[in-house]
Amino acid sequence: MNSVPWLTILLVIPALAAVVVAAFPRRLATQAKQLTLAVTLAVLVLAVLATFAYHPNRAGFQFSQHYDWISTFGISYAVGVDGISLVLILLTALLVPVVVLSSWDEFDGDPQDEGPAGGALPEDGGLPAGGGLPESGGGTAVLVATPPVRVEAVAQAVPVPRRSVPVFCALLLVLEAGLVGVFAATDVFLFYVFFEAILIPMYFLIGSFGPAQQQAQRSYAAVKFLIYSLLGGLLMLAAVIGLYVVSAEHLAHGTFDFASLRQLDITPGVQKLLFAGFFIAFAIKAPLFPFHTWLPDAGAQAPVGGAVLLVGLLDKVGTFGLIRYCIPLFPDASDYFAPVVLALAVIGIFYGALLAIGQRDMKRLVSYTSLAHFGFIALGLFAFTSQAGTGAVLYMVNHGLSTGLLFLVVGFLIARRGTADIGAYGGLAKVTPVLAGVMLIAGLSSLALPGTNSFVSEFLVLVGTFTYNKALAIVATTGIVLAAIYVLYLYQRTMTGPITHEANRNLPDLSWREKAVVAPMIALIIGLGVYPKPLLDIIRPSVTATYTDVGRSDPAPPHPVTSQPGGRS
Amino acid sequence: MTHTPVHYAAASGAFSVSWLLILLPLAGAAVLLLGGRRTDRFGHLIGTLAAAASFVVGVVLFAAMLGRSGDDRAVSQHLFSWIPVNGFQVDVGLLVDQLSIVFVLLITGVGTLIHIYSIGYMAHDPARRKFFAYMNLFLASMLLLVLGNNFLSLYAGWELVGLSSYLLIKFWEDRPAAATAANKAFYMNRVGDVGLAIAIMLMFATVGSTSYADVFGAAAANVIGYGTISAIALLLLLGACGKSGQFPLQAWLPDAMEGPTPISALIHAATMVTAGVYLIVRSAPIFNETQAARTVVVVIGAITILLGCVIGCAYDDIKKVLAYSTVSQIGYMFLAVGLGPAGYAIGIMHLLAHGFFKAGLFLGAGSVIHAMDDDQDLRHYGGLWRYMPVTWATFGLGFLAIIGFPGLSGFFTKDRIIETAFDKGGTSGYLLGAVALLGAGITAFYMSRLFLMTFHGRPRWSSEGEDARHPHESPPTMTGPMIVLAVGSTFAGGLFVLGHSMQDWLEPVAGEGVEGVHTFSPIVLTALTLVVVAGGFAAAWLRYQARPVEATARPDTEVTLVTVAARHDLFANTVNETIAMRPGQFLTRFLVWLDLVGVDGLVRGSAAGIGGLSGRMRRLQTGFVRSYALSMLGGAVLMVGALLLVWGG
Amino acid sequence: MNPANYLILAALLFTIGTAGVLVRRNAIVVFMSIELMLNASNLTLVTFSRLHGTLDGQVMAFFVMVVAAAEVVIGLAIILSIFRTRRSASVDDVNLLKY
Amino acid sequence: MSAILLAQTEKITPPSIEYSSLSPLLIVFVVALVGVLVDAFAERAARRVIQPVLAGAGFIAALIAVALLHGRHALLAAGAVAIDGPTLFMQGTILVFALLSVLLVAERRLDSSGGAIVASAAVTPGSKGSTAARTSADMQTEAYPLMVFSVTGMMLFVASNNLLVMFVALEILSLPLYLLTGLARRRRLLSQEAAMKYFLLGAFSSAFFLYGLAFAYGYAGSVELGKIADAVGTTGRTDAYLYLAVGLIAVGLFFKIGAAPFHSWTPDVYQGAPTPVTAFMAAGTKVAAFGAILRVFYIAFGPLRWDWRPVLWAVAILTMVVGAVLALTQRDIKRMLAYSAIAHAGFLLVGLAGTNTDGLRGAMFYLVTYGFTTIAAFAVISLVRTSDGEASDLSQWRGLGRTSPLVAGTFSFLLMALAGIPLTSGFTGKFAVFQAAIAGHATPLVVVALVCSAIAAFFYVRVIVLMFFSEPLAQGPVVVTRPTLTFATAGIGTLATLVLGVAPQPLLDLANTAASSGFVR
Repeated sequence: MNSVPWLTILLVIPALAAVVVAAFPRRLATQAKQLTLAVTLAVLVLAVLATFAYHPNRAGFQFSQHYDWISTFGISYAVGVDGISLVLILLTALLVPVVVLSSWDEFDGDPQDEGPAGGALPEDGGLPAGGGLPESGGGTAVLVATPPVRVEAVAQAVPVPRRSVPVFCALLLVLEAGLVGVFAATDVFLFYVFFEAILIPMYFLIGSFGPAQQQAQRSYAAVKFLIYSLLGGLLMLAAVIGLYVVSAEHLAHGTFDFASLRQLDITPGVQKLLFAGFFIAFAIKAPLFPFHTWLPDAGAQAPVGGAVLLVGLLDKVGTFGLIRYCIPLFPDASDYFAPVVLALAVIGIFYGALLAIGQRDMKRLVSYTSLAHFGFIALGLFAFTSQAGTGAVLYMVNHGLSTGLLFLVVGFLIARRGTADIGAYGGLAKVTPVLAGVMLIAGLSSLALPGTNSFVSEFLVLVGTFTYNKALAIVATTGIVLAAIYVLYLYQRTMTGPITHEANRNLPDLSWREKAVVAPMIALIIGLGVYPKPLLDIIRPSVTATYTDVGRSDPAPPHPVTSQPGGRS
Repeated sequence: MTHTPVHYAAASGAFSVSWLLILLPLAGAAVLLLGGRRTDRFGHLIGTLAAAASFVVGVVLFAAMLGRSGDDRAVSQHLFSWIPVNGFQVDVGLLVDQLSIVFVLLITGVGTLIHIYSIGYMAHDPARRKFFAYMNLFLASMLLLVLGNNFLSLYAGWELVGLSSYLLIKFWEDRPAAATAANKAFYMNRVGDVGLAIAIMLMFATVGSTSYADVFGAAAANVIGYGTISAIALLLLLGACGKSGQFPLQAWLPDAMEGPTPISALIHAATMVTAGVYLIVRSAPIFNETQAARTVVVVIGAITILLGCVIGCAYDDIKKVLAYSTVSQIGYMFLAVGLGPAGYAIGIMHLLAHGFFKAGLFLGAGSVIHAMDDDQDLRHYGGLWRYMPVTWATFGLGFLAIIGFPGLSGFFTKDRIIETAFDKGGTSGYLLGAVALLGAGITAFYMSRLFLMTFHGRPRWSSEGEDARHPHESPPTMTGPMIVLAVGSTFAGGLFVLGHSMQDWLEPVAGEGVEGVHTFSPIVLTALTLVVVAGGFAAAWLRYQARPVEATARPDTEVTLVTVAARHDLFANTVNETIAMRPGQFLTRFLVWLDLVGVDGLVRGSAAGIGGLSGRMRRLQTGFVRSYALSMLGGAVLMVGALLLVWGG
Repeated sequence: MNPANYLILAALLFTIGTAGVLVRRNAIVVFMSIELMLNASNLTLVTFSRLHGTLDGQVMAFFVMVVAAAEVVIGLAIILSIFRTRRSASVDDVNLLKY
Repeated sequence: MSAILLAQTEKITPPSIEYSSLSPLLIVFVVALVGVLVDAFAERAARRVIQPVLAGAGFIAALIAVALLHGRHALLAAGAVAIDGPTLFMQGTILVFALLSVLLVAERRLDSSGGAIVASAAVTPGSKGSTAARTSADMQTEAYPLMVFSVTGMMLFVASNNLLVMFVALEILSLPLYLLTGLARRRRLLSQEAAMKYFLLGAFSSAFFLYGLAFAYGYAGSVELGKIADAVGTTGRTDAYLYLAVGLIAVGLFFKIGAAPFHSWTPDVYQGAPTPVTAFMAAGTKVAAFGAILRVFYIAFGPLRWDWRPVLWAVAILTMVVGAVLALTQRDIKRMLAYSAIAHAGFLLVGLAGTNTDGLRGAMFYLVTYGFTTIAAFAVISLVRTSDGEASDLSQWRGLGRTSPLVAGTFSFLLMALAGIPLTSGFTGKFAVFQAAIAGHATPLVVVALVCSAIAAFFYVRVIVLMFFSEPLAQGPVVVTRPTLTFATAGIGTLATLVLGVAPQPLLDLANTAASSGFVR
């Protein structure tokens, strides 16, 4: 069954679909949406099938394909998955259709379509302060006479409705393709290409599909997101090229093939430089404290669907990169920098949580909670124990689900009231009980309540870290109190108490479409909380292998039981 | 050093379906929550049915257990592998043994009764279905807590009961007070949970497993260092304190009374709050190994007893008084189990007895509140016995039980605790005994105060006027459970002590109940206790029965400092706010500012810097050919100069 | 006499030319200064030709003259057109394009 | 004295010239001459047809000749001209770009009044005839022969193996450009000013080049690149002359590629010149100038590389920073692209800093990718117009993505290519040169380059923001839809940008063989 080129299929289908959908005229919006949904669902099915075809305990990459691409630089189109990337591809395949369905009506007949730019100068689109130009374009304007503009010019310049549904769908599909690619790539160059390529659709999602009335903030957020990520990406490019050059020195001919690159034994000094290059890129992407400030802006300005994908998937690329590239390729450097990473992680846990508590904008709040979650993930990855590592990878999936759901719920609220300001809500539990319930479930998953998916991953991370460094684990564990606070405080302010705004008194509860969106998420959140074994069995071997390859093994307990390991009795 | 795990019998016969215990209420909850409004009409019936069914299963299992020989009564059942990651193998499994079955019966039994009671109590609440769903959810979680065969399953149950407690405290969500109380409860519980979680990690790090069998095996084999095992014990204790509202984490429990009264009876009196006691007894093999931890337990117990009693005397809110009495009663249990093997069984006994009478008391209180149009102020009651006789009778029995009236359950269980405390011997023994004794006296005082102010004396309410009250007896659905519980609280204690039945039953779990040398002969001590209790009652009688009670409490300025302090929960909340909340809020605000101005400021600043640089550099492009030429010449000179330098040097 | 002196002379001429470009405003004069620089180069070439005892340098000088002549044509054309527009040959008057 | 002369006159023998190998050059040169004659004799209407066809045909023919010559590796015309891999590669590139530029110049349907080239350059702006000159349908057809001459110069520039030939070529390619710059149909004043600035500064810089040449001659007794290298290599004798030569010649060459601090002409000229000419300059001149630089620094001054490397580093860094930073605050789009051109020159210099074959390959590849992208970009710019010509002011581009998504989308794609986003040729090119640089142990330089490209990305992105995320202006510019030639050019350029980003291997192979065959000497 492995003869089937699963990954290429998963990669090509959305890409082609994107081209097709993009060609749809605006009036065929509905058809575009339907097609997109169908395609993404098909991708989901295929991804699940692929998962069944996958052999968890077989070493190395599976579904591998390898074609030369740019032989001059030893670059090839090489894809393949191990447990780690497979689950993330699954997550991608799941979240995209969910997003499509959740933003189904978002851009139909948007009232703000014809709205003015809100007096926002283009320079607000991120032009650095101080870049103002008193004398534009030199004295040209003075000397060259400017007769009145011709009439047809005016006629043609009338603004058309600003949000095209087909384009939105196309962007989602491109994003999906890019994400599959980034997780499936086994050629460092290919990975880098996708790593950068996925920025563009997300950039447009934020920039042109964010909150309609906040044009200036949207552009600012989009540009900030792009440039920030780009900066990281370019530093990584230096490291990528450096890696190539190093490989060229070690091997006969330079290569980007991951498998052969991890065979190199690079001198520690060089490792540190290359690690730094990769790490900064991933730390910005993830994001880890203190490279996070783009996230709240982007999270708040992206359309809800975009925010789900941004926080649920794009940011995973960073943490994925840490375990896929940083640790296996630069083991010595990973050791050397581990304290720094762990410190940043723990800081992030508390920093993110406290800032989340302090937010008044729901989308920003959720973004900050993610910062805390990424702290946990990074902590797990750099504790170098199979438990923590497995937990961290599982955490990536779970965070996608729980935070994804949280963003969706917030989106539903915004769709009803048109604002993300927490102060505008309150007492909704009576008006929209289902919505409230869903938000609570999402929140509970976010605070890692046992029985929800996140608990498994968070506890694995903590227990794994504990065997590696007790102090760190203990400090991190206290973070769960803060998690409880930011979740329940949000719920209290929005859902409980008396209804403070008349506008809230008769908001509609979840529609069937919205229920259909959240149902699978909730099912997974609880299902994976009760029975995470299937995923764990996929993830564990790959993570264990990763750490064994860099010579890390779990510390054995001082007083093991003679009976077989584990709680069976 | 390695060691062999404790052996449990494999599940067979009735035990192979013990998971029904949890599944039934869980299914109930699922049906009610997913069913939505459709199930509104009969939701409460489904919920009650689920609870009752679970209780039946419990009884069956109990019978089956009786049928087994002593040493394979502890049955462990592996259900499925939960979190398997290499060395870390956690299963979902059940351990039905003498200890857990007792709890199962208590939980499902009292639970069922309170379900029935709620049918009447919540009759007029539009969200009754949800209420029953949550109660079922609670039963399931609580049963998971007591039935789990490893610490992680216990932890799961532990947090899930926290969740259901949260849900039920804020059941009337539109009351801000309720929502706040619920959050407070969850936060403080989470603090305790941190301790429990870390304890589990430490176990895994030490033994490589979290199952009772392995951990207790290791503990019994005495291979774990004293420091480590004490740490584990203390961390467990932190968890226990959080859940059981023990000092210093007691502040949430009184606030939790914002929830509907049946909840106060079920969760915040009979079952959940006693989970801490269960945890300690369950972890007896660990606590046996560390005197240090046990000392801390008794100290906490002792402190909490007094704290609870003292505050209990000051409140006029009937439920708050009962809440603080719960706090102090659980203090007794902690004191008992803190005494080690001598006290485990006694602690459990008191726990069960308390389960009955406190539940009974709360239900009675509920019925009173119901009758008085949701007025909870003792000072607005009085002389109610005439109007609600059943309530008066059942409540009275519960009251007698708690103050330890001879023959009723409290009399047996509490006296045994006092006795054991003295028997501990040494100064500490006397100290603890004295505290327990004093506690008994004060308990007698405030409970009598409560009882008298509620049912006796002249009514402080009027049957006409704008806030007219028409107290009436509650419907049978409510009185029925009250009667059952009254009966329970009357005889339970007796049954337990009769021929050490309870002690022997729990012996495999709690260990040999060593009969220490008596400091005082039991007779003397009993007499002494009775005198103290009588004193307490007399004081209350003189103060609240002989003299009329003011309809409004005196302002703080006219009462003693002790009373003021007691009225303010001994400033527990003030402390919490000053050491945790305020700094937290400040820190949060500061960080928000820092993130905006500092971290992000750096980012924006650098962007602005480059922009500014660009703005200034543009000026160099003056548009004058000659200045361009000059820059070229300059460049040329520099380049040639540099090269010549290279050549020269 | 020492041919090195010719080099120095050439260097001086080149410098003068450069200075002229920088200080003079009239486009024509600026252009003449550039021509002066070219001729300084020519002188250098010829001198080196003498030093090396080969003709190449002198031949090159011819090439340069031809090129310079072509340059003059183009240059004058441009300057003239500007002059006709602005009635001024000052290079400082033409700075619409800047920043 | 006279004796010597006599002695030598006897020795002089006419050098043998392999005309076949020079055919590309000769074809283009002849076409140029014919073009002049056509202009002299054919009448107005006819010229506008004949000239572009002639020029185009000539370029294609030359291109074929180049193709036929591939693999040749020889010094011709007594060592004056070198035909080798790099030469042919770059001659081919220049011809392709020239072809595309001719299409742009020949465009007549940009707006009501003809193409981008003025009807008669002689008419004074503001005078009576000026409006007529602006609106009249015809153009100064001399533009075509001038372009062809310039192409001749470029092709000779990259082929010249002799500093003197190089100087002559430099002038042949520059002088026509000076004139072309002044031929803009609209904004005559700016056009003339640009021409004058370009001319004066160009002449100024070539004077430096010439003086350097003189010193090179003084040092080596010859201006043949190979001989100079030998002089350094064999004798090992180094004196001030040599270093003066390196410095002064570098000035001349750096001026042509617009490297800081010799860049000041670039923005003004790019802005003032007619857009097709700007495109031609940006693409063609860069190739030619870099061809020359590569040749001079790899052959003549190759042995000295450890001495001039530091200077090259300094210039590269300065160039990148100036280009990237200054572009941030530009308002005129052509001016912005000019600064971006400066930044790209810096990136190319980074490739050179590797001073290895990889660098040569990388640079050549980069030149191709950059040329295509930039020509396409200028083509698109010439499409977006207001009533007084191109909408050059950035603020006029607001909301273009809403009014005409196709053009805006294409332009965004080109900008991303210039920014170096993967899957565009810009990224592959950057990768090629940076790889060479790191392999050549110039890693710090690469890091600077990458930071600069991050800064640069900012202003490309800003344009995208403008076009897509802001509301259109009430009286925004119009995208003229008629000009087929311009569309064709833009299309070809964009297509090349895409293809070279996705499947660069063939071109890389070409560049590789060309580079690895190395310079003939």
